[in-house]
Amino acid sequence: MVNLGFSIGDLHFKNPVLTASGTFGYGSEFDDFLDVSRLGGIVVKGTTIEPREGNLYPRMAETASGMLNAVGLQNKGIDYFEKNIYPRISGYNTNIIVNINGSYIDDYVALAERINRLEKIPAIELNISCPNVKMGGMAFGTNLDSAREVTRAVRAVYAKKLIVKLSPNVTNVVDFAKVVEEEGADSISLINTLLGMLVDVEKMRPALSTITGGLSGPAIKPIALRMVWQVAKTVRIPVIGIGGIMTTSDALEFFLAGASAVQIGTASFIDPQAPVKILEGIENYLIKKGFSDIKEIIGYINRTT
Amino acid sequence: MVNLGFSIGDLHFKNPVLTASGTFGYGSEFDDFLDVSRLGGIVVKGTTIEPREGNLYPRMAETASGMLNAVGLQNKGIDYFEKNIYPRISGYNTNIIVNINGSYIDDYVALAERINRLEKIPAIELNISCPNVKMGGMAFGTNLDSAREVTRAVRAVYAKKLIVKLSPNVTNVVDFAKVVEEEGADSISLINTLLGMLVDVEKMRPALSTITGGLSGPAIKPIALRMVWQVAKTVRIPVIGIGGIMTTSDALEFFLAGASAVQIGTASFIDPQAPVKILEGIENYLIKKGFSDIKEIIGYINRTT
Amino acid sequence: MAKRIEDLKVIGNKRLNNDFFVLELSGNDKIPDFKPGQFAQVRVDGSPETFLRRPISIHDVDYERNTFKLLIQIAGKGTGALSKLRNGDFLNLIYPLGNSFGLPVENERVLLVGGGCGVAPLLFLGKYLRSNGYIPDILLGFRNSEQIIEFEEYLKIGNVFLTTEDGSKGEKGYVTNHSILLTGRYKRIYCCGPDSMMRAIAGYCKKNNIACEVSLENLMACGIGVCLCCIIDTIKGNLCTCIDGPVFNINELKW
Amino acid sequence: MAKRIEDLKVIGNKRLNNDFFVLELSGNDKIPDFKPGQFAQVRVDGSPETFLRRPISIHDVDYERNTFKLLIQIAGKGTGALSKLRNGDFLNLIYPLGNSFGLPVENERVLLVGGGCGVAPLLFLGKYLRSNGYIPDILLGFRNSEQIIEFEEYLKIGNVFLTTEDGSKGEKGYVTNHSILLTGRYKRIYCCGPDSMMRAIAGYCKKNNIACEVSLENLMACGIGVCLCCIIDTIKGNLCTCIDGPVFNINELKW
Ligand SMILES: Cc1cc2nc3c(=O)[nH]c(=O)nc-3n(C[C@H](O)[C@H](O)[C@H](O)COP(=O)(O)OP(=O)(O)OC[C@H]3O[C@@H](n4cnc5c(N)ncnc54)[C@H](O)[C@@H]3O)c2cc1C
Ligand SMILES: Cc1cc2nc3c(=O)[nH]c(=O)nc-3n(C[C@H](O)[C@H](O)[C@H](O)COP(=O)(O)OP(=O)(O)OC[C@H]3O[C@@H](n4cnc5c(N)ncnc54)[C@H](O)[C@@H]3O)c2cc1C
Ligand SMILES: Cc1cc2nc3c(=O)[nH]c(=O)nc-3n(C[C@H](O)[C@H](O)[C@H](O)COP(=O)(O)O)c2cc1C
Ligand SMILES: Cc1cc2nc3c(=O)[nH]c(=O)nc-3n(C[C@H](O)[C@H](O)[C@H](O)COP(=O)(O)O)c2cc1C
Ligand code: FES
Ligand code: FES
Repeated sequence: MVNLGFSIGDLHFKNPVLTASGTFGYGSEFDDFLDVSRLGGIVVKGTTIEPREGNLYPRMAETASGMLNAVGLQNKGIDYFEKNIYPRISGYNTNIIVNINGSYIDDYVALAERINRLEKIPAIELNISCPNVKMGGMAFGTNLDSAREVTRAVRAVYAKKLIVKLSPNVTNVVDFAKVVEEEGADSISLINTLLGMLVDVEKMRPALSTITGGLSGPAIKPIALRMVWQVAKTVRIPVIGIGGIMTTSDALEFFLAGASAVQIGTASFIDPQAPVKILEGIENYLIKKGFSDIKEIIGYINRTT
Repeated sequence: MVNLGFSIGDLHFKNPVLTASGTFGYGSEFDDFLDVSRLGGIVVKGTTIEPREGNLYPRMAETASGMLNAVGLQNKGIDYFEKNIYPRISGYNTNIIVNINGSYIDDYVALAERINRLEKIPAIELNISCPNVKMGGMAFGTNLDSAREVTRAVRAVYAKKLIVKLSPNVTNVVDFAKVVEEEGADSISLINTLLGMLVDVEKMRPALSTITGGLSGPAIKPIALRMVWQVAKTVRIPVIGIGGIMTTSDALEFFLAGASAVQIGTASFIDPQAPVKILEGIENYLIKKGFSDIKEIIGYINRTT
Repeated sequence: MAKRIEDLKVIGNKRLNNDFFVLELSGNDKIPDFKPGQFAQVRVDGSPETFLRRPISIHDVDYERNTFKLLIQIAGKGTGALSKLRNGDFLNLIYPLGNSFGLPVENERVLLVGGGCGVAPLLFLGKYLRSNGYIPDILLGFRNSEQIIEFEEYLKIGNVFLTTEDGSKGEKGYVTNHSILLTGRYKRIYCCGPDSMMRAIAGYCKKNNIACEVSLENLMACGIGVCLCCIIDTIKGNLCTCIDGPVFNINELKW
Repeated sequence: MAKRIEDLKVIGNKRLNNDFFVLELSGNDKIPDFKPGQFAQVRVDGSPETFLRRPISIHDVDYERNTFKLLIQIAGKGTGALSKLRNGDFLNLIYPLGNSFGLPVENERVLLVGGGCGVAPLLFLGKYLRSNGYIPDILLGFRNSEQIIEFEEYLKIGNVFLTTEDGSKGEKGYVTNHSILLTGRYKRIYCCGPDSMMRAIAGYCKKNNIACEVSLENLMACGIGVCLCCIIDTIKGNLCTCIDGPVFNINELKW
């Protein structure tokens, strides 16, 4: 048997395959396709204090090996989550992580305080990298001072595991990783989507109502992998790799580059069973290569180069 | 007849389809496939003062809808260019632009001075965005002060048209555009490649000898388009759009977003006739849509949104 | 009904005209009990530019032979690639997805209105209504007589009325101008087609107090209610066309 | 010779075994005068993961029928997709590319050595040598007897010697261990195969003062000398395998 587990501090994950926020709903949408409890964890939809309707339609466009989205954090707010969703999903035998968002630092703090009280939520993912909202979001994740401030403020009120999700739309992602580590983040996840756009040439107008949106899917994998490698070399806390992971091989690239875990995003739209298939594939790879613990391959490429 | 011409100051281009540096050699490599003189311009291979061997093999890896390269500015140096290549290519009836590179500002200045003397070279493209060299390159293009300094220094010695090629690996590309415009650039071209990487999962090592390389091709088009749109809205000098242009439709997206011209890069590897096909396609589109001058569609989406 | 992901075998690919073709699919397992209006998310393999699945309605179902059909209009890269499938090829589907058309109230006279690739769900809906004791009338709009498809199939369900834009068959003009709408005999209309057509029909129905359901064709990424890309602004706020739809009562919409 | 970009028609796709197949192609125009060692850059359509062209050697040429063949090993996504081509499909090629093997000096006794998909250019090279008055010997290495392909074709050219790794046919071991190399009779060796094999043969040739050319299979993007991705470190500095090669005299290489 191969050991696939990993930990953020004293929080144990039975395996390193999680699902990415905004791409896996609250998990239950996938009940027909896979056993959610087999996953290492699920990061639920981006949540805000107040309910949000998000951006206008059209919010989506297909690109070469990827897609743009401009959902803009549509969600029913933390009250609804706590009352209606939390009871439904807390039965899953996996780590449920809430992705939190706000326009102001106070929003993040208030949300973190609320979620701190939810027994079955062992961690939050602080989203300072959403490119699709006018206020907050990526603005926090592309300015070092703001990133520091919001992490510090949330850390002060949140006792469980704090994962900070970084934006790729920066000159030097390592600087941001260092700052959030310094401020007490327990883990770093990256990348969120890259800011992109598409024009409808026939209609002569932008494909998205918001003009720009977030690029995800295999197209961004090389960039995600590079950033994960850079960050994992630098920080001591576990790094969760995200970006364009469609196959076992994609996921393995991230582990070999230094990620302790991965999140599967857009892939779930194309194959709702992707997270489980990738999980099985990782196990088979380790067996074939003669490893008994996934930790043996984490950051492996740094040893040989 | 449709007018396809565009100008950088008093330098006229007969049409807005150029080829991107490092992807079209010196033009003559394509003589079997198309009439180079039909193009609006060709930007020749990245050139340095001294001859360079570039990085070790392997320098290339395929990615989803894209490729990584880590060529590292292999070229025979300016002496060789002047003696052996310049005489051969200066017969083309198109604007020949030299892409210049250096490790230090003095290198750029020396190169610009040399090329200023070459009668048939009406413009240079200042490459401050090469991600594949240890010194210089992208370092200039990801730091505002350096970008300013090198542009200023080159401007001081170079009398003809100065195009500055920006890096996409920055938080805010508009800041860089403004700085180089302030320092007297006549035009801005973007984007150069995005820093990415790939791991060979079977061999458990990076696919490139340099670990990271530059990502090009359709995968990056949404990012390139977004940056071109942002920059074109801000500066008054003409913007040349580059990144993942494979088809007529791709090129048109850039014009509609505000580019005055485009450069075709990686596409020429897949279809060496791509630049000419795109040129013809643009003309057909304008006729079909009832425009008589390409200028009518430049930045069109800003009018309707 | 449980959603599934499955490789189905292509056992027929019939070209109807330049634009339309019908794929017939059969699976190893028993096909599900489809409801009219449901759709499948179709994976387009072998087309470098189709990253996302394509939503396609269930067009016709044959429970005895354990097969069903998709009627597809070649709109671009994905549908173009699907048109080239050959017998024996496999197609990966996530299905059945979405809600469905509601049954009429007893004795209501019913009209199905369709145009373009919007006719796709109407055949199955028509058969479904018939098997539930309703004999709907059907009004179809096409560009010209050459575009008319599967006319005989609809004749098996009820009276069929036609419009063509050039008047080459049936009444000239758009479905919304057809004279049967002036009779005022219909108490319920099911409509599927281009946005402009559905909006026109919805306007007509609202003015005349006719119950009306439309099937929307919003852009979709996931098809299962997680990406929130396919939303439509309704009186209940943003709803997902993939799970709260694709069928909506026009009174819900802000049209 | 002018390079061209052309859609060629697939007129044959013969599966040789699990790993290898031969595509036969014909064009509308007269095929060019190929030189042995040249290759084509093949566009793989319909595979979402093959962005770049795939370099494939010219395997056999029939000027009378105006056709030529590619021998391809299924190595991954691109070659896998090519293996599914059917007669009548079209394949887009940029060709002919690269330099070629040099002719031997008069009366030199010549050996062709190949392994894996490296055998591809050797058949055309062998025929070319024959038509120029040379009768080369041929040494081929395979994993086991089931992997042996086109044996009869090579017999038409000259004496054929075999090694298999499991000894199931010919001598057991690698080509470099074959006893004919001990005879010392060859003055010139042409070699194509896995890197390790070519390096071993090159070492043997250097030690024994045998003229030797190898055909390299570096990763390529453009195939026409502009991307500088396919370089090999030589005594003249970095050269491009696509235009300065793929054939190199081992004395040029820094092996
Ligand atoms: C619930 C639902 C059911 C549908 N049922 C059918 C059906 O039964 N038969 C049928 O032929 N079509 C149906 N469609 C439309 C079909 O999904 C699109 O035509 C198809 O996705 C286009 O893909 P493509 O790759 O061929 O075109 P692309 O190359 O992606 O685009 C070509 C054109 O089609 C438009 N388009 C792309 N996606 C959609 C979409 N989801 N809806 C509408 N237009 C789109 C694009 O904007 C573009 O103008 C349905 C759509 C939905 C949402
Ligand atoms: C000049 C030249 C001539 C060639 N002639 C032939 C031939 O006649 N018949 C034949 O079967 N093959 C030939 N090859 C090798 C062939 O190009 C590769 O096997 C092919 O590109 C793999 O593509 P793929 O999509 O199937 O594999 P991928 O999925 O891209 O990769 C699968 C494996 O193949 C390796 N690979 C990818 N590209 C190349 C490459 N250019 N060279 C070697 N290995 C590669 C990858 O590293 C990987 O390990 C030649 C290569 C060159 C450079
Ligand atoms: C439709 C959609 C919605 C998303 N919503 C969120 C979100 O609410 N919060 C967040 O942190 N990331 C969100 N993301 C980003 C993903 O979690 C992930 O970081 C990104 O898509 C890159 O991974 P991928 O390429 O595997 O999809 C969203 C992505 C998509 C495609
Ligand atoms: C193999 C290769 C070599 C390149 N060399 C250079 C170079 O020397 N100078 C430069 O400014 N850009 C260079 N580029 C970047 C391209 O000019 C272009 O900016 C980039 O590839 C994005 O465009 P594309 O997606 O159309 O290829 C190179 C790109 C590739 C793929
Ligand atoms: S398509 Fe994803 S929510 Fe409807
Ligand atoms: S493959 Fe591009 S230079 Fe050889």
